[in-house]
Amino acid sequence: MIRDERIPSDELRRIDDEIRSDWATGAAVDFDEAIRYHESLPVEKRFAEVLESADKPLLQPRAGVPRLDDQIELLEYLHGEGEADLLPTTIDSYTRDNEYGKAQEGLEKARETGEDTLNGFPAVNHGVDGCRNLIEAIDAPIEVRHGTPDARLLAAITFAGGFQSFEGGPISYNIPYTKEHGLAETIEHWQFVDRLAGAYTERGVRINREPFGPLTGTLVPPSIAIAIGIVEGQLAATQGVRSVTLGYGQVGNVVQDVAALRALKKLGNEYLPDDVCVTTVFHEWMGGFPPDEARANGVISLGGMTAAIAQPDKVITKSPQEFQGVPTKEANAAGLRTTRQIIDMAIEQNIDIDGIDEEQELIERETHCLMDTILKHGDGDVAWGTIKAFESGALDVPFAPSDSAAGAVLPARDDDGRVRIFEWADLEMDDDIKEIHRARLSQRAETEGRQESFRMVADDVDAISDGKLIGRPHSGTGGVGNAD
Amino acid sequence: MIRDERIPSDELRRIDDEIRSDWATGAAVDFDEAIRYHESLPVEKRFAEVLESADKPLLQPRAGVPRLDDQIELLEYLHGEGEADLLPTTIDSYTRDNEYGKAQEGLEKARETGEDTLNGFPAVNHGVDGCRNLIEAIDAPIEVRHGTPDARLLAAITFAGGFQSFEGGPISYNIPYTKEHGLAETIEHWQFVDRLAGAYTERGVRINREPFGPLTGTLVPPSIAIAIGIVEGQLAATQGVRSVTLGYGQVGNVVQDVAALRALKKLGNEYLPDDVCVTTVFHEWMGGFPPDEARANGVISLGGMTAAIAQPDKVITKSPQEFQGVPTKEANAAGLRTTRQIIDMAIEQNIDIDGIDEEQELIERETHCLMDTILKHGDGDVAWGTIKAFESGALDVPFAPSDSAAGAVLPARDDDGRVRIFEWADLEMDDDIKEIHRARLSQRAETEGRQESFRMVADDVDAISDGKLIGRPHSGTGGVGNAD
Amino acid sequence: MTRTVVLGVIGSDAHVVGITILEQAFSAAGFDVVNLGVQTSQEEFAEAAKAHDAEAVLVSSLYGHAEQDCQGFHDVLAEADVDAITYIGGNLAVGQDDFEETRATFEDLGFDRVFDSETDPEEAIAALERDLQITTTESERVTVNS
Amino acid sequence: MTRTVVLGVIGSDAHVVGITILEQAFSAAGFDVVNLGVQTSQEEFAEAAKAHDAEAVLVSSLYGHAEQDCQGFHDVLAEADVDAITYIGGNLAVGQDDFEETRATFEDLGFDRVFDSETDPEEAIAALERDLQITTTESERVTVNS
Ligand code: B12
Ligand code: B12
Repeated sequence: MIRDERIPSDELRRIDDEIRSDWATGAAVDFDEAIRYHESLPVEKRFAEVLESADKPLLQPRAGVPRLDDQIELLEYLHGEGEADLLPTTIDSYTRDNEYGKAQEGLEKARETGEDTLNGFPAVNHGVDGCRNLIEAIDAPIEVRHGTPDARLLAAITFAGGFQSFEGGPISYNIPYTKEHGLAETIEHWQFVDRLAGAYTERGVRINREPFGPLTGTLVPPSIAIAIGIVEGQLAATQGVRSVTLGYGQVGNVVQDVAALRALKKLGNEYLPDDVCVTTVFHEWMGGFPPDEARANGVISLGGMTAAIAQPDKVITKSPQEFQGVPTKEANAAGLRTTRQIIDMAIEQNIDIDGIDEEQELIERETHCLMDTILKHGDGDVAWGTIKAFESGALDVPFAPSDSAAGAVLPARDDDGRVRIFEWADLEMDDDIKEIHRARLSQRAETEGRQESFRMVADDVDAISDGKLIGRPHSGTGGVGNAD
Repeated sequence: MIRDERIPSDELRRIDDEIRSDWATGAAVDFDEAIRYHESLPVEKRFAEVLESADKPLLQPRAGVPRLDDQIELLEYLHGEGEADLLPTTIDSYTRDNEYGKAQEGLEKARETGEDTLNGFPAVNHGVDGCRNLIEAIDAPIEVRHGTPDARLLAAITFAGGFQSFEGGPISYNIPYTKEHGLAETIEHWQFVDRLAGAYTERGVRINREPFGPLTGTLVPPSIAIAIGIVEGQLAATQGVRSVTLGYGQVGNVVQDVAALRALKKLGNEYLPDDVCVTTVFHEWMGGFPPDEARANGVISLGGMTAAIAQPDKVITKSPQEFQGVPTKEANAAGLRTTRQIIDMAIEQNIDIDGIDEEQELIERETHCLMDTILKHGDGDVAWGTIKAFESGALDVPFAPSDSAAGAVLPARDDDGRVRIFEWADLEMDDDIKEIHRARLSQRAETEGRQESFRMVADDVDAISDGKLIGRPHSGTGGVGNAD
Repeated sequence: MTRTVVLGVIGSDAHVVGITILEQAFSAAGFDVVNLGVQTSQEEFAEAAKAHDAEAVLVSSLYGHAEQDCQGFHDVLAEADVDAITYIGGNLAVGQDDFEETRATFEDLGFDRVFDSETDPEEAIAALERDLQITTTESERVTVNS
Repeated sequence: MTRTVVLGVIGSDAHVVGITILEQAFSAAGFDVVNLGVQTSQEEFAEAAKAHDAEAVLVSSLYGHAEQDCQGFHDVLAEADVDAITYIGGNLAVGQDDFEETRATFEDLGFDRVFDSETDPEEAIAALERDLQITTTESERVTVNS
């Protein structure tokens, strides 16, 4: 039975040896040599230091292409023309499935044809040296971003390759990203990743770990995202991680987003051990984008505006081409600069919005309910409790494709555009909180003169790509009164 | 001596006959026939009705090209692809100077070469029929936007040509737009324009008049803009105008902008006669733009966000190509859609920011000071008082190129980015208000560790195009503290 | 009489929101929807289509690997004796591609219709109703003739 | 010894903010600036340059009619016996033009240097100091030789 306990050193070594034999490039990993390599890196490439010492939100895009030289060029461009503070390397889908053979084929085809036949950078195939070439070429810290349920080999190679930040976690890279992986299995695999990061940390190389906050990106109620982020932070801390960046994806209501980011920081510090440095990352809208770059810029800017008010430590930007497909480097850089401009214009302003404290308190209470039920399900153990709580449905994620989650909870926006829960299914929550949600949603139903239904949820899913925040029925004008 | 009195009918006719002989197309104007023409227009082309009955901010771009068919195509595009609610016809610079001969040359050259040899639509040269072709082709109301000190012939022709909204005024189209026109002269000329609009109004065709609120577009303190708008509204009302849209240009500080728009509406209703329907228009940032479309989209979006909170009746949008030159129609439409998206996402949200009431009160007190001094200068007459107040410098506009204004008052931003007055020169203002400005500015000077000086003003002029709101010295980090 | 359609996301793609919306829309339009969920293999599509005697197979792909994931798909269907109408939709190419090229690629792979991600579920339903109509009429004609 | 430059906005253009900044920057750099303000005619530029024995004439234009407004400008200067360095800067073309074309157009019209609206005052000051240096050195050389 899996528990939230630190993997013993010999066990760490055993697994490490085992997984490194999964693909040829694994053999090149040498931990002690890797520590020396990290020590040789200049301070401006040390992810945790740069992030934790920043005095305003740092911007980071998403980006990954198959070939090394293209990836270098892309990151140089995003650093130069996009003025990104932190850079990413997004891994391709085959690697995420541990299909290194298919990734190799894709990489070779990419090298032959010059085309991007993979949707990301196959870091395992590039191996330790390939990764180091990338790290050396770019004058900024780089994070590995992926979506891999079993990221053990990817971690072993990219850590040795000089990366100092690694996204994901056993829940956040399972529930939204896969169908058949069990939670017990992903927790075990991520305990290894975290333990490896912890091993580097013990030797003075603080690897930053970032749970993937947005989950399915689609109307995720803040407390669900926060609870899962905290659990992943706790699991990582147990394995020795000391730099944790908790994430949250914009829902589009400014008050709720600011409240959520504040709750995230506060609860993160409350639940995680004192020796963990907790930072936060805000993801610009992760759901469906409008099929129009001009409108997409409006969505991106609302994210920037929210970031200026909430001041998270990091912002992950979107590009105006999000709807269509992987963006060109120009569009990616444009998303960065649009975000930068609105943040820099708004951040020195004193913008205190009413109702943030109240919303934050609600989010905190909800999160406490979820954390309590997790611990209760695990008899005090967060790893076991997470598995059991997902099993019972007491913990759930809307639109989860995974068999490990009920995926039965359904969100909908209230009349102010805040994400509430419409269908609770078995999600654990105090009755008075449920009542608050119910009241807010029935107010909306009344405004719109229709019943709460899946139709409302579907309308909300499409709303932002259709140009609105709330999916009102197309007839009536909804909540907007008649101005004079 | 010019006074704020209604032009008698016979005088109206005399001037009308006179100015219509300035250019051949003037002869085609027939007032009674024009009334019938307006009566034949469908309700969706009636500017005042559409604007005054709207239940959320209507969007309007700027646009004008020399040839009629191109102008039709342009407006159709902005209506269709840009989803503009209201359309503009921006007049060329020769027409603004009453150089109809040069405009004719330019128009003919444009017709021959297909190039845009004028920077707008020469409506006088197109004549009544040309204007009507445009009005008939477009299924939305269209406003004449220009910058003409002596717009009498332009008004006579465009009103007869079916336009129902006309921007400008004796101060707002003089002080920022010309050097040598005296205020007495422009007031007299605009009294005619307003009287003509009033004549249409009496016959049931309510011509909407819109003072140009942004003035020089460059760090104009809200109270100065509001006072001048009110004066122009009063002058127009005296001549029989019953639909007045008071304007204001974004300064970029959200609290100050929202406060200013609320003050504008409140004071407009307070100062203008009850039978005048007062609406408001918000101009997205009118000063220098960043030389980068991505960053420009951030500036535009901050304007949209502000509009969503303040909910003016109309928003004049900018395009991402503002910096470079007259925008392509695609860029113009993009500015509209970016604005639309962020407004529509934010407008249903309850966003109450602290401190708006306080700032609004300050703006109102300042405006009262200015209005009082104007009336005092004119012994109770607003027309005469305006002339005298500008002469004495008690009323002034920053960066005014006109010899009729001292142009001595200098604005600078405070530590929160609100526009304050750094150099008062002879501007009339209560001492305690001056003290508030002084305190705010010295707080900024302290943050930056430098003296208040013209250098600070120059830095603020460039700040937004350089990517920030406040022109901090390039070294120090300014007011942003060290976050943990 | 209800008609059965099989729906799923192919390959290792996990974008589930689109098919959730499609499932609801096709059900509301009177179809029996067998939703296989995300990360469905070619074989799973074929088995389900066979087992439920589906009249249409609706394949969704968002993550940009659709072309690789659909290689040989129609052979697998044929081997399993599935003779259903096949549609594919979503974000079918990596990057900012021209949709007409993409359409041609997937028609060449054997799909009866190809939809981009701006498609409203209603359009796909209308198309399917038309296509099934024609098929039915044709097969009825065949029955009558033989 | 200070050096005099004449500055103004040509034609019926009223964009004053740029020359306000330029005036301040050139003054701070030690030049004597004669600022003619906005809406300055060719003749006014020529008269002022003559009257103040200016070493440079700085023309600004933002509103898009610069090309028309500057036709024959250098003839007017020549007629008034003005032999100053001439710069023009601002937004020199209507619409979204390519700057290299614009530069060529205004060089053909006789301007010594053409600046776009991204120009920092410092760049123009540096250029002018260089140009005046060269002119001075040349004229000194001429003096020495003759
Ligand atoms: C939400 C989202 C996610 C969520 C998905 C959560 C979940 N499990 O569902 C998360 C964050 C986990 C995610 C992950 C990834 N994503 Co994603 N994601 C999106 C996003 C923003 C919205 C998708 C969505 O839900 N839309 C709303 C639904 C209602 O619309 P829809 O999916 O388009 O479906 C409609 C239509 O397409 C159509 N349709 C769809 N299928 C079919 C089939 C038929 C037969 C018919 C008729 C119609 C039809 O009808 C549907 C209903 O209206 C899109 C970009 C966008 N569109 O804005 C990117 C996007 C699809 N993702 C992308 C990528 C690359 C990924 C990742 C590979 C990379 C990464 N960054 O981690 C991973 C993939 C993981 C995996 N194994 O699949 C790319 C795909 C690029 C490409 N094709 O070129 C996109 C376009 C973003 C981008 N611009 O880069 N993603
Ligand atoms: C503020 C503004 C206005 C204000 C001007 C107030 C005033 N009296 O000054 C108002 C609102 C009144 C206005 C009016 C008009 N404007 Co205007 N305006 C602007 C805007 C937004 C900013 C200009 C500015 O002040 N910039 C800040 C200063 C510091 O920068 P600058 O002027 O560029 O000057 C710097 C450099 O260019 C350079 N420079 C300038 N001149 C020179 C000369 C030399 C020798 C050198 C070395 C350097 C140099 O150094 C300066 C200092 O750093 C610009 C667009 C933009 N740039 O964002 C449009 C813009 C210049 N305007 C434009 C137009 C068309 C007009 C109007 C004709 C139309 C209208 N809509 O009414 C009228 C013209 C009226 C008239 N008779 O002149 C266009 C010009 C189009 C073109 N060239 O193709 C622009 C580009 C907007 C657009 N995209 O359409 N405008």
